[in-house]
Amino acid sequence: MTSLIDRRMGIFLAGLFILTVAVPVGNLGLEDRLVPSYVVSLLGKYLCYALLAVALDLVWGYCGILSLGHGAFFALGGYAMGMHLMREIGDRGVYANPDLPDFMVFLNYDALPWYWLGFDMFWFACIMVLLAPGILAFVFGWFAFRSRVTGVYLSIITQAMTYALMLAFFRNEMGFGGNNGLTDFKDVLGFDLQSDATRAGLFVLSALALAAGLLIAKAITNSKLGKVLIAVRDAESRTRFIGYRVEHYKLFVFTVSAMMAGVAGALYTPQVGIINPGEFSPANSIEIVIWVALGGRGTLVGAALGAILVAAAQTLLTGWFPELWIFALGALFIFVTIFMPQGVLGVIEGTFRRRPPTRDLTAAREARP
Amino acid sequence: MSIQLALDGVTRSFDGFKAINNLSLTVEKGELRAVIGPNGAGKTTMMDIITGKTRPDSGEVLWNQTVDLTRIDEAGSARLGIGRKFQKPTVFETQTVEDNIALALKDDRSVWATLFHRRSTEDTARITDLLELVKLTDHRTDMAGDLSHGQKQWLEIGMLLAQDPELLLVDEPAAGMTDAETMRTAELLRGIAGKHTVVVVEHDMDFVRALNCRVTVLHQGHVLAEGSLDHVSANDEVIEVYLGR
Amino acid sequence: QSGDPIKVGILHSLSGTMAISETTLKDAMLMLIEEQNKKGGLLGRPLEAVVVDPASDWPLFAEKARELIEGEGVDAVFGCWTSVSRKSVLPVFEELNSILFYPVQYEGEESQRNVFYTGAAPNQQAIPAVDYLMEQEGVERWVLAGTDYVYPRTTNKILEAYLQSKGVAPEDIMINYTPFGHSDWQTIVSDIKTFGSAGKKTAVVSTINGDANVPFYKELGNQGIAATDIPVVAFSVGEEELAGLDTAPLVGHLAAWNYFMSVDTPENDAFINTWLDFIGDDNRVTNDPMEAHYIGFNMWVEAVEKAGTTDADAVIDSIVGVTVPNLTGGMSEMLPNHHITKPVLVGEIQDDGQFSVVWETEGLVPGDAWSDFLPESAPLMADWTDPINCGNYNTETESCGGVTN
Amino acid sequence: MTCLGTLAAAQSPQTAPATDAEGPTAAAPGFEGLVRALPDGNFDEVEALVSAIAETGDERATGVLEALASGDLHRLKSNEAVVIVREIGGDDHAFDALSGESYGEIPRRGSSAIRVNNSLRRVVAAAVGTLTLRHPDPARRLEAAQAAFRAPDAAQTDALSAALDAETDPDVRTALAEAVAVATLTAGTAPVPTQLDAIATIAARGDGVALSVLTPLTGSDAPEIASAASEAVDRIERVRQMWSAAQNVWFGLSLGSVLLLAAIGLAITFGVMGVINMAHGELVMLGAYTTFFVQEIIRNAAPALFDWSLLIAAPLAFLVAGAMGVAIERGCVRFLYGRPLETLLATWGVSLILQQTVRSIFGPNNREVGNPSWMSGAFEIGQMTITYNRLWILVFALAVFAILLFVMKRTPVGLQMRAVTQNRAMAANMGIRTGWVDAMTFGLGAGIAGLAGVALSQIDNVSPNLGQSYIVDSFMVVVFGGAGNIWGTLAGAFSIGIANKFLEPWSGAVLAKILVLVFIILFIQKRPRGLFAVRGRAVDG
Amino acid sequence: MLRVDQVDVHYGAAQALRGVSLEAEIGKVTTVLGRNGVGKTTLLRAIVGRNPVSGGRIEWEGRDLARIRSDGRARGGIASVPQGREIFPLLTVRENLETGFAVLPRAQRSVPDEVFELFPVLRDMLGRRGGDLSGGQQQQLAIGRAMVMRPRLLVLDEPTEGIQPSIIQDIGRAITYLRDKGEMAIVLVEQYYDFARDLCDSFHVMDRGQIVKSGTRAEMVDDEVRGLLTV
Ligand SMILES: Nc1ncnc2c1ncn2[C@@H]1O[C@H](COP(=O)(O)OP(=O)(O)OP(=O)(O)O)[C@@H](O)[C@H]1O
Ligand SMILES: Nc1ncnc2c1ncn2[C@@H]1O[C@H](COP(=O)(O)OP(=O)(O)OP(=O)(O)O)[C@@H](O)[C@H]1O
Ligand SMILES: NC(N)=O
Ligand SMILES: [Mg+2]
Ligand SMILES: [Mg+2]
Repeated sequence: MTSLIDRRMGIFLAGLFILTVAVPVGNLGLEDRLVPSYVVSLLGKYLCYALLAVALDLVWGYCGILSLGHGAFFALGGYAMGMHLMREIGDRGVYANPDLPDFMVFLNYDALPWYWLGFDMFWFACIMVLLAPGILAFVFGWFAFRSRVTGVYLSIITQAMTYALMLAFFRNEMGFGGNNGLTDFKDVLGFDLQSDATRAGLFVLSALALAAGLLIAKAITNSKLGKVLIAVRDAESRTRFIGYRVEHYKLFVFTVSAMMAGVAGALYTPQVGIINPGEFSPANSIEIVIWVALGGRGTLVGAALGAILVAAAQTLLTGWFPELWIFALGALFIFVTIFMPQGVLGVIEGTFRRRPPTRDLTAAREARP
Repeated sequence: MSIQLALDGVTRSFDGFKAINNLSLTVEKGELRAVIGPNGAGKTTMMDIITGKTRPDSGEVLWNQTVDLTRIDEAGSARLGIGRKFQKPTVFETQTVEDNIALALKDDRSVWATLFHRRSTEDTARITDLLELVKLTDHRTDMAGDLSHGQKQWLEIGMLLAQDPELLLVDEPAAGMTDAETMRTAELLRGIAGKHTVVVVEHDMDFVRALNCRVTVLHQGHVLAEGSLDHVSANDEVIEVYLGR
Repeated sequence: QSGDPIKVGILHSLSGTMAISETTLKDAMLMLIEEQNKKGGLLGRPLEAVVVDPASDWPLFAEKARELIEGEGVDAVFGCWTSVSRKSVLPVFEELNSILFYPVQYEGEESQRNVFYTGAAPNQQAIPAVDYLMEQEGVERWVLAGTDYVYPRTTNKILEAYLQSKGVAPEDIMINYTPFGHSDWQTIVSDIKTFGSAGKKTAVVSTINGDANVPFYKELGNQGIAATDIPVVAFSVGEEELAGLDTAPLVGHLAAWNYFMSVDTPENDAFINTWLDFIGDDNRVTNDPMEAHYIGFNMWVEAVEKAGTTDADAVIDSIVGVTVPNLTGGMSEMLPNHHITKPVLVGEIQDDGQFSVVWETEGLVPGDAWSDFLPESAPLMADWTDPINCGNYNTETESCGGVTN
Repeated sequence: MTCLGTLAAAQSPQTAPATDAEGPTAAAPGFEGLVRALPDGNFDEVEALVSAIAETGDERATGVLEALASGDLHRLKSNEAVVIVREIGGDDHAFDALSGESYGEIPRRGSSAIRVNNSLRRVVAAAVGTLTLRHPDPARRLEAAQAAFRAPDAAQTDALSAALDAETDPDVRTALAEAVAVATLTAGTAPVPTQLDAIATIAARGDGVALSVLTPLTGSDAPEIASAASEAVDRIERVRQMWSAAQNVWFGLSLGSVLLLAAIGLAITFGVMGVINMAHGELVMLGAYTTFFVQEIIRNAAPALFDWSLLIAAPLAFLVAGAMGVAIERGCVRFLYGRPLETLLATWGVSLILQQTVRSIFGPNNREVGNPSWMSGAFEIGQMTITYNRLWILVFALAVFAILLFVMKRTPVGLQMRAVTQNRAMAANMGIRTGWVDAMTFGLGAGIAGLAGVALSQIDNVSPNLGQSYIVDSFMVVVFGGAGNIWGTLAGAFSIGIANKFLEPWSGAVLAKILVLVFIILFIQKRPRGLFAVRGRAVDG
Repeated sequence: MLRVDQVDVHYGAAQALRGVSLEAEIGKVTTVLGRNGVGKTTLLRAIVGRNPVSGGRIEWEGRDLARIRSDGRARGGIASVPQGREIFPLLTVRENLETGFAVLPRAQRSVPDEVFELFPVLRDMLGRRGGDLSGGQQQQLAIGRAMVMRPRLLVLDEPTEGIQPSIIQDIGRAITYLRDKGEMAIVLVEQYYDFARDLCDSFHVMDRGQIVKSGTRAEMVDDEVRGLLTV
């Protein structure tokens, strides 16, 4: 059994650690800020994306479940946190209603809907951050895996799931603020969300969450269960014949992964200041897949790297070449797939060691509709 | 001796074609049984039915005279103690030969158990023994996908043995093996019979002869003849549809 | 002109679903800035546009806003289209104390110190249009059709309250929402037809959003709903949207805006000519949000000149009361509630893709941040001048909304 | 509103009008005076003028009024003449409304149109109607009768009755009879039996218009009339219910045909080849832009060919999108066989680039693609409205489907396509040129996407976002139907379409969409490989 | 005539063939024998163009095959029955057979009668999907499919695997028949020693990627060869 922190993981975590120390220090510690405040939140956002990518890589890279709906879990986590932040606004909203968020006052709600109850308590929101995506994943997975929905069929129904949720959350009747979502947050646990210290704090928390996510994912994939997952990925039916209840294994990782995505969403919301149904859009979920593919599927660290790379490229290019950046991004995707079949990480490591080509055979098998 | 497996009046058709037709068959505990029959006679389908991969249209399949196997899925049958080697070798291609065996080792198959599983020294020893037995020691750390066809056959046999099942369903184990290896396989199976129940499908008559056991001939989804190899080979119909002149 | 350039941020989506509407506004801003530089810049310094692409991604709007203000150091930002993008950037402008000019008609119920709303509030578009239909067309039965998001919902809520206050029975109001980008309108158009065949003059008030309009009007045309039978008045359909349509079957359907390209004034002629020159394509059109940017930009310029600095606080103080010509022949004023005065025009679609104005308000209508037709917001008002200095001042409790502690 | 007069004054401040500014009632001018007064009146005044013009019975009246209604009646800025503007060869030419004399080409903004609004248009239509009730052309008479029906005017009852007596054409007779009936009922002064007859006449129409006439009568003071009317209303409502179910089926089929078109190319690239082609939507978009391009050329070069534009565009769109498909396949997809999931990444990149390229070339806005005349308008079967564009799209979708099915199942190329995608290496060993076949397969799927674009341009936006709005639905249809089965795509598209259209009236469009998605998710539990699943050993190995 | 000359094949870093040479003549059956994993399949795959060779030369009818891809080789008259059958699972039996038409001129596009004579079961199952057939039926289909191509070089990788005894005899007769027609060269990889011995004109025994013994049928000494096949 390989150790939890192999070379690749070690280097990445070390880099993450340096960043975690350097960024807040650069932002807060020095008189003339080396790191502008907005960069702190920006980096924090990247780390949330990275955690989300790790979550997807766990199910896709190791278990062959190509979820095109992981954005939904992320968004649910984000909404759970957003609901708490809305409740924390209290009577500081525009209509000064102590209980109801502004959009509810405006839509003539008399009282909070039952599903908003409890979100005034931080601990409750934290539990919901895990439970909301977790339960959705569990129920969805329970049915889908038991019915042996696999391959593209599974991918497309996960897409249908997030798409349906998007449409539902767009509806004002749902009680989640419709298209505008939840926004205008003031503070969390009494810390002003617009203060630099809170930002730095959230950034550090995101880094810790990413590190924890990576280690948990690594622990899972390193265990015998990880091998079973790979077996499921490569030859699901064969795995059944030696007595593994494939659906239980899938359900386990799918749920764990969804919860991880939920945590990513929960950290994302206060850092970007808004959560809205756009996060449920199928295109968002596809983008997550793209981060993972670009970084290197089935490598965890690569997935995190891919997310950070794409997000950073988007930030930089939209500013540098607002009219051309899409071309650059598109070209990047094409280039990486054709010339870096193992993803960015594969190229970085390829300089040191070669990997067997059989990986491709299995990808072929599992994607055949 | 008690009955390990009993098929009674099993029928299964595909688009109107009866692949298994009112098939009845019993296998005793510890017995070694060879099943032969023409291509398309339904041998593999029969195994599919026993292992829960295919549901019969009608008929009953009883395990130890109590459990109805038609209601149990693949994993369930494996957990009852039914192990299977496939006609077309299927192994976990992106995992090492060693891990393939390790995955098959008899153990608690629950999610939590595998998550917190640590490989014991006995496990390692058993893997080593099995690899030795199937002559894949040299390939221990190779990816299973890189093995040759015959090596995959052996690996599957290794995985089957690792499961330590009560009943072994072995579909064409000798295909693609040299004559010497074929004989060795026969010996191996004979060795484990008794403690385990073994059902073997083969077309190689030398192999079947070497098994020296009761033979069932399937034809068009039902039993055409049953008895010793000499007995069934003397059957005209068996010669006609299967052995050739 | 000399000295460091004054940077102006342009925050409009150039890719993604909103590019269809927002790209033009980016170009309009570039044109306005270029024109201003030709006139010698501002405070003797040149203006420099900083364009970014928030890519129709709402959180990205906030991120880009931050980047513009903190990273690029712009002095004012012109941008956003959808309400959610505006909501997304609001906290950023508040925190970093910068200035945003928002050029699109919206649902109201908001007034923020750092934001200037140069598009129409509901009282500057929806209500006058309904008045027109009631009085000129004798409409008694109403279909309120919209895309399912906050602007249509709010507008329809206000209209529903307003219509009922005018004695329209609830069963004479049909409300219908569709998803973004809805493209199969067969059922709804046929429902409208049925609803309209009850013997009372019926009209459709459409708050259907951008992309969904083309298939909607195509279906209207093909199912033969003529404007003379059931007129449709739209609040989000302008020249730009019509450019994608064969308007012949749609002649007579209406839109309410504060500006139409067809308005015959010297200012508008000059604006159109400059625009066509700038963009180098004689077939391009102008539209209402462009005019809003025109007004907003000129107000900002004047306020900066008045204040003698681009400093946000100074400009926020000096801009209230600034009056600049709009393109329809009047003078628009920035009000203390950060909305502006605008004329309301009702236009009928022509077969050349333009609107012909059939009605307009007598004077300019001041934008109302808080609707008088919604019970919760009726007592609220916004006034960013002393002594009130509040975006949601409750005239009953005489306190400033959120800040009770 | 009180501001109308002010507005009119404000809008025409240029010069004093040629005739009396106080309006037409001040003097009693003849036809010419009335026409000259048109530009200066406010809407109410112009309505009065229109009626007066009609009453003169002048033979030029119809032409002038029709020009007024269509917005072609202008006043020249140069000499203030009232003119009719006609477009000749792309330029505006003015002709005097009274003399017919030509003023030649006029510059942009050289004239101002006399403004009309909807209520004025209705008045004009009614006025023109009375003028044309005796027109020699039965089609014009029919129009006139229908116009009279739509704008019932008790004062016209006699004129209509007279026209009815003289009428010989049966269709026009029916229309006239209905017009008389509705005028009678509007007046409400006729004896009860006459009114009951009128109710019967209207009820015989049995449609929504009849309802709209009869419903108000159910509250009539006269009990016989009220009961006759409500009886008729009930009867009509019952019949309408059946028709509305039929209408829903039609809407469903029509939505299904759009889904089918959008998805069917994907049934090849994704269903058969297993390439997750995220650029599929953009290929559809290319087809739509090809249509736009063709129409643009036709508009400028040969407007007479406009009705042929789609027939010209279809093969071109197939070629353009197909060529792009071949380029995508040769340029990137072919390096990715064996790892098809990564095609998602590459084709996503392609889709971004295509979208932005189109945005750069054609601009981000919607482009106008017109319906040819044979695709405009609607006809009625009973009480179902069937629009021509939807009908042709359905026919087109089925035709494309049939051709595709034939190619895939009945031609050697189709066989090779399937063989290659099932086992590329073995296919090569069988002597099949896999590279060529791959390119052709992908090109075929792409070309069909282009054809879909031609059809979609008729009902939807032609903008760079066009493709994005169909991609999710397309994948859904292919998978729901059962990937790899072209029949499945057909069945999937139509069942989703019909389900959607039956839910929509009941739940609203948003909820209907959500319910359909939930239904798909649940359905897949029941049939994990879609509606037309390929089953058996062949798939689960 | 096929000439394999000093061919090396690598899988990544591992070498699977080392300087393998053999010849196969028209009208002759050349067999290759060897234990599991010695490189037999690798050799055949190199001949049909599935594995790139890293050294040496393969020549068919005087032409170097190095630059010719699989489909070109097939059109040059090379047909193969691969190990593992490689039936197109979703094509029907008929369609599987018809994939062989790709190399034929239009006039010759028919399934030769001998295919159905040899494997009557295929005629009964023309409409069934290839993937649904039993293992042995698939093997028969794979051989039939190669025969449709009317090849001049037929490469068979363990063609008797999974086939019932009576049909093995038929296959043997068929191979003899095809050889005796004198139109094709046949390369046969077999583990079934008696079968190989009865058919072959010449034999090669492989071990660890090399040919360790070759000769004509007459030179084939049972015990010696069998010895090489056991460990
Ligand atoms: N899913 C299916 N659809 C159609 N026919 C099937 C299916 N599965 C099996 N068959 C048919 O059922 C028959 C029995 O197949 P089976 O694989 O059980 O034969 P077998 O006895 O194992 O033959 P072999 O010795 O060749 O392996 C065959 O004729 C096969 O074509
Ligand atoms: N794709 C591959 N990648 C790496 N090594 C491979 C690959 N395929 C085969 N090998 C190795 O090459 C060697 C030769 O394999 P090959 O398949 O040619 O054997 P074979 O003689 O045909 O055996 P069998 O009788 O079992 O079919 C084996 O040791 C095998 O492990
Ligand atoms: N504010 C709008 N139109 O979204
Ligand atoms: Mg079998
Ligand atoms: Mg081999």
